Amino acid sequence: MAQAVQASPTDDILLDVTDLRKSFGGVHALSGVSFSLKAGEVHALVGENGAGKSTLIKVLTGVHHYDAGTISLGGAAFEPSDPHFAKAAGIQVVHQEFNLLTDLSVAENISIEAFPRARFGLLDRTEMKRRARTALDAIGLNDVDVDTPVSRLGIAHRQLIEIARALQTESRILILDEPTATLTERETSRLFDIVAGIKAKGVTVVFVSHHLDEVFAICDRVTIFRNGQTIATENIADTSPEGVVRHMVGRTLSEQTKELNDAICDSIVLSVEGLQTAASPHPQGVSFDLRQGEILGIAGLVGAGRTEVLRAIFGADPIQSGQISRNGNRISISNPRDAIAAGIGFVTEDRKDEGLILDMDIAANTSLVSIKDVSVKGLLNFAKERLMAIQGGARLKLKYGKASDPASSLSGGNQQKVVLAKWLASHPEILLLDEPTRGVDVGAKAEIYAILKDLAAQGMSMIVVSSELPELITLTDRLLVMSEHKVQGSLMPEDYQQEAILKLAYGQSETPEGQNQ
Amino acid sequence: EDKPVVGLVMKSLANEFFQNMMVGAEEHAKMRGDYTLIAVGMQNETDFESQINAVENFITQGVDAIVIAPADSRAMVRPIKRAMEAGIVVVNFDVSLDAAAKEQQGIDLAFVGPDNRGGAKLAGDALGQALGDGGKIVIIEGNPGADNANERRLGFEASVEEYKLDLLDSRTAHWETEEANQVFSAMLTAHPDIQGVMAANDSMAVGVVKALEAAGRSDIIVVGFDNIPAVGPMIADGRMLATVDQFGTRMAADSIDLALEVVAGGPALEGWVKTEIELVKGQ
Amino acid sequence: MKGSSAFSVKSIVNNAGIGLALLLLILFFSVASEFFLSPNNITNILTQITINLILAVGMTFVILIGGIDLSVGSVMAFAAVIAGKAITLPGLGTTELILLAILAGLVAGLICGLVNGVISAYWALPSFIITLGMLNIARGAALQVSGAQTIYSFPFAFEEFGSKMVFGIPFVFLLALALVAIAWFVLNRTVFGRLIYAIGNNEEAVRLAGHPVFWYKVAAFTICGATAGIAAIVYMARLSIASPIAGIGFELNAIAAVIIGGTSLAGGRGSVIGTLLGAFIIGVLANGLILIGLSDFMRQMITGVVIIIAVILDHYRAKLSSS
Amino acid sequence: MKGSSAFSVKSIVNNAGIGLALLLLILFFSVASEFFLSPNNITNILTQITINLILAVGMTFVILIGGIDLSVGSVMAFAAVIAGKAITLPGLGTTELILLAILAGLVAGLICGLVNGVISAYWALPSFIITLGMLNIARGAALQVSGAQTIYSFPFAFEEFGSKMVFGIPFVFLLALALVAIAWFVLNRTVFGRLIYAIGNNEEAVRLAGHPVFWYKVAAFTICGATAGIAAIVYMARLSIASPIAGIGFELNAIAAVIIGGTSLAGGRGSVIGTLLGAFIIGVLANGLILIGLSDFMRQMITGVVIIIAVILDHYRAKLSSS
Ligand SMILES: Nc1ncnc2c1ncn2[C@@H]1O[C@H](COP(=O)(O)OP(=O)(O)OP(=O)(O)O)[C@@H](O)[C@H]1O
Ligand SMILES: Nc1ncnc2c1ncn2[C@@H]1O[C@H](COP(=O)(O)OP(=O)(O)OP(=O)(O)O)[C@@H](O)[C@H]1O
Ligand SMILES: [Mg+2]
Ligand SMILES: [Mg+2]
Repeated sequence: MAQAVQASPTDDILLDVTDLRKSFGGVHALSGVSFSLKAGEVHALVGENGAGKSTLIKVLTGVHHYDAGTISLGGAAFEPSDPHFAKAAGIQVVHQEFNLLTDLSVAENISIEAFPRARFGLLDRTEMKRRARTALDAIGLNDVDVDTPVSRLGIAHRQLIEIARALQTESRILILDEPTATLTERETSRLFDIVAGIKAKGVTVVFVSHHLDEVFAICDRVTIFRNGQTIATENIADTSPEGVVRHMVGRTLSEQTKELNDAICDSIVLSVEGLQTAASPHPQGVSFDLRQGEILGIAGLVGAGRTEVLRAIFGADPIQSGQISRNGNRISISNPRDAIAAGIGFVTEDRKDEGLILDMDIAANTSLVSIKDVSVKGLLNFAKERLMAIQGGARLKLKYGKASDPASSLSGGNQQKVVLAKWLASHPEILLLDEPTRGVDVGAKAEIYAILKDLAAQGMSMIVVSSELPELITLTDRLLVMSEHKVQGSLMPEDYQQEAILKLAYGQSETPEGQNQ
Repeated sequence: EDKPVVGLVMKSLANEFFQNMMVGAEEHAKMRGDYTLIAVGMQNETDFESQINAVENFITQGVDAIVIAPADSRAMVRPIKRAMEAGIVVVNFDVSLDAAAKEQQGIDLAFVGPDNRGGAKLAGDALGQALGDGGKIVIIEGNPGADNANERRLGFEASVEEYKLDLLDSRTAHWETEEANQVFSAMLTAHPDIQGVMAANDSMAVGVVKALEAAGRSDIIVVGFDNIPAVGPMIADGRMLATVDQFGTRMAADSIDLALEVVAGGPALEGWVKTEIELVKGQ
Repeated sequence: MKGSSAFSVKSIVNNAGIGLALLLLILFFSVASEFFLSPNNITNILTQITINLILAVGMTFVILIGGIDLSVGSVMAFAAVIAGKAITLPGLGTTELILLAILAGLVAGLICGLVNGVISAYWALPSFIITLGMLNIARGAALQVSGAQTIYSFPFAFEEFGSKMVFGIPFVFLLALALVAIAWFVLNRTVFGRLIYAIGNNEEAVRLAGHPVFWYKVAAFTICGATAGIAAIVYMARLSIASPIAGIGFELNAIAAVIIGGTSLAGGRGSVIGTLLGAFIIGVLANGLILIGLSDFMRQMITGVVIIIAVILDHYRAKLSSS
Repeated sequence: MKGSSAFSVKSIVNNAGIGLALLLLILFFSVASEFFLSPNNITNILTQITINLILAVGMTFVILIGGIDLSVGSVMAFAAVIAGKAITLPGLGTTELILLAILAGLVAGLICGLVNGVISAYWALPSFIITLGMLNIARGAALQVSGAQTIYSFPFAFEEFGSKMVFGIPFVFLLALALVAIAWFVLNRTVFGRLIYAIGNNEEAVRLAGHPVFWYKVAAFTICGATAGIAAIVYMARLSIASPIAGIGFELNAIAAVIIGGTSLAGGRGSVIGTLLGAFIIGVLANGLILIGLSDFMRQMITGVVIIIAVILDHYRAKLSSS
């Protein structure tokens, strides 16, 4: 983690927001938000899922129009009417949900806001690629070719490209909405170095995160949201993580403790041997066993191939070679249907493209996998479906209006909870989770951990891929560390130390090859 | 093989009138046995390009004669000129090339075919006689812009003039049964006092007859054009008064005969070689 | 938001946004022509929209999954020719003939739809091209089978069902309405319908939820083919002929009804109630413009203008109702 | 992967995936007919695909932004009628007349495209419906302006340009090829072109990046209208007439060329090189099937089958080349 940045903000107020209000139909997303940005500071926005952080950002950047309140920028009234207006005023943003052009190349995505033009409106491609290369190198993506179409990249790479794009343009204010949700330590610390760099140049940064350690590492001040209102703004130096959480949720959270799971049976429910996919370069493939009631974690750096393994097991992508056994019997999984029939569920990392049907309502999303449970002879039972959604929502502390609201109206973290609810409702025996708490707030995260542990205690087995080491450390009973598409090592809870995990993740072998099980 | 090759350029063979004509030509070719027939149709009524393409393809293949029913009396003049310049005998049948266009391109070409306008007038006259002075009628036109649609409309209008009929409305139904049915239903609503209908082809006449049946009107007289088999029963039982037969089955075959005579060294055709038309009426 | 889940009455009204434009049209024509609201003319309109409505119901399924079917007009002609051949077979009783013809037409349409669906879903090919291919195949086949001849002379009982009236409403229109009702029920109340919407919205998410996307897509195209078969039967009964060149351009009308009705060409959003209203807009417009005595060419231009204005109006209504 | 960024020769080859199907077609016809590869016939094919190719180039822009333009056939007829009226004006010199006609046709097409673009982009309405409206408006206007009469008798110099040959290649085809080259350049080398792709990919993202999406969409439709104007001029020069009923159904052929060429109807993916090959497939097929002497109905059926097989083949080629 990057060291705290020296506080050097001035006391000039750059942006001032007072009593801002915004509602969507009956939902009051912002009901009285006031905060101010001092020129040159790094300012954190924190709050539970659905508290209104992203909505504020969308208002400031001209995506949404606000209902009431005042905004002033540099002392003058500021009414951002569209994204272009806000950009022209020097506000750059990385939104929480991706806005990439997946069929275009990385270089084009990075330059989209201001393509380098030669004469006559021609695109200066050499310059475009050069800029993209520089931008990628700056953010540590040395291994990504600028000509690659974005559709070939995993979710973390996409996030980094969004950030690289925002950094392309000189700006007065840079807003980052949960930029670290999918990043591993390596990328996060690189991002923090960059933030420190631009701060030194006098740029003001707004930073949204559910990771308070990050907030305390790089921010000067923090504004806390609750239910569409700003509760307090505090100097980081004068507060503590506990204090911030208390403001956020209105109470203190109990410390997460690591308890050993004694419900793990010896029976192996899933065994993977020599699993190879189109992308994996190693002939020996990936092998491991999963026992009943066990929560197996997979750690690794971005692009290490973790998602690949889960997708292959679930039949989402074709397997090149290798065997999968369920309860000791070899099974063949050629599509997700087979996997679900074998009692396997899969929470995907990309909720927008793979997880949710954004236009459909929350209830329909929740019941998508277990639609048989809410229907009789092909006829839907809406009451039952609603109940499923409400129960699933309550369990995961979902913040929503009605079960019949479309999933697109939910905040990012709440959308993630709907994806979880969908798979929990299907009662799988084995659940594969890829970045399960991406964008979920501290409080809800704790609830989710508790639920998952409880399910494990009841005999459900899980494989958790996560970029957050603390998550893997609290949640898992065993940890595989992957690097370069192969399993680099396997750790038991007693050996969980950041250093050891990172060492493996960087490809420095600790356990000899072939002893990964 | 040194049999002469005849390229036959038809209009849309999806139209049963031309389909029957083509079958007639094919049987004719089999019967005579002394020439090779290559026949090409087009995709639809307004697909002028494919006729031009066909003529161009025939020039490429070096056929001895091209026998063509032009989709457009003006568009086909230039390709036909090119064919003639390539030494191919060309016979124009069914629809006459536009005289002014021919003059402009400096070609002289005879026409073998029926008189569409005269035929329509036969049908129109039959209706005029049945209704008498001041009879209220409507016209269902063919595709606007198509030559034979134009000719038939003019023929109908001549009858209207001659018999002092009262033309209430005149609309296109693009040669189609379903559209004629819809268009005529609405016309009938707007003009409940219609006494007679002139349809530019029988497919549309069928649509009109069905509309009359649906409206429970048996007092309105319908005439058509083409004499397709489907109107046979309608004429027999009086649901239609008359239609016009152009003896299309023979038209292409006769034109081929004429072309082969020229290929064999006979004199070039001249003027308008009129083919037979006949009014078909019930008893 | 044009919600995909048209459950409540309110959401039906919302889905059916184009209703306002339809109302204005009807109002205008009632004032402009004394005949427009006459029982006879209403019967005409209902009869005339029947075939387009039937085709549009099937088309709604295909468009909801994000596909398109350009072949319905040709398939209708092919089904009509097949049914026409069946109904004019010698040596069978009238009832048998009629049943046989209905079955033959339905099966012919259904098979064409099945082929469309299997090819476009199996290879994940653009249905625009596949059904354009089928448009040519079915039309060629219709012409080949019939020798380009119009088939006619059907049993009287069969023709009668085309002009039968029930409580002053054409029976064939009631049939079409029944199809709308069934489609509405299937799309809104069944698992099948739910997944049709879901696939149009996010196919990958549905696949990852373990549903056999392939079969749902095939089913949508097959339903569309089957409605083309039904349309063929109605066409035959109504006009007493089976013409191999029937239905040219019908696909555009059917698609227009669906889209004017608010269903998104991208899939996933829309409703069959909207389709019903869309078909009415097209039918009322065609009928009314003749009644007020516009010339053919003006009529064509005004049809274009009104269609555009209708969707613009719908846009504003949707905006109002969402705020 | 049909990459949108057609920079390298390799990626052009990849984009042009349908090339394999085209090659097989050409091979087959060369063997099946001695005339197929004759210089004369090649000239014929080139002339014959010219108009469809010109329309398809404009259509590529519209489809790339995720739209569709059903009006190109009608707009072409309308532009032809306007240009025809202009070129037959009395009292002007030949050169003036020709220039005036070209200008008039181009502007007429361009304005129709502009209207399509402004309406569909401003109100965010489905371009399918807006251009269907324009299809009717332009056709009605063409018939009205011309009084349903074919306009003819153009200056000789004008007609000559329709049949002029340059190095044995029809001049009009070279013109179309030049349009393809320009379109390729614009789409791949200019900022404008990349934003066209970007909008088709993710309109919202482009909007969030601060670009005036509205104007880019309007531009795409306007380009499409302008190519319909150019097609009208070529049509007139080739056929020596301006017919108000020309171009019926041309929109489907143009769209087919674009989609067979691998451009996605959903927008954002594809290339104008693919469009060129798509137009060739359609043209070669039409020409070759006549040469081998198939009956009309068989020809229509086989056309459908070959179109389907071509896209299936392309699917496998794309798969092979991506692995
Ligand atoms: N387009 C929309 N339509 C309807 N409701 C919306 C819309 N966008 C946001 N909301 C609602 O506004 C509230 C605030 O959402 P917002 O996205 O600002 O939360 P957030 O603080 O960013 O949460 P998270 O941490 O989960 O990202 C939520 O209740 C959400 O459901
Ligand atoms: N160096 C690379 N260059 C290009 N593509 C890569 C690279 N590494 C991985 N990929 C691809 O990018 C995707 C990301 O890999 P994957 O998602 O399996 O890794 P991950 O460990 O889950 O990382 P992430 O956190 O990005 O999801 C995969 O499709 C993989 O094939
Ligand atoms: Mg948020
Ligand atoms: Mg991953």
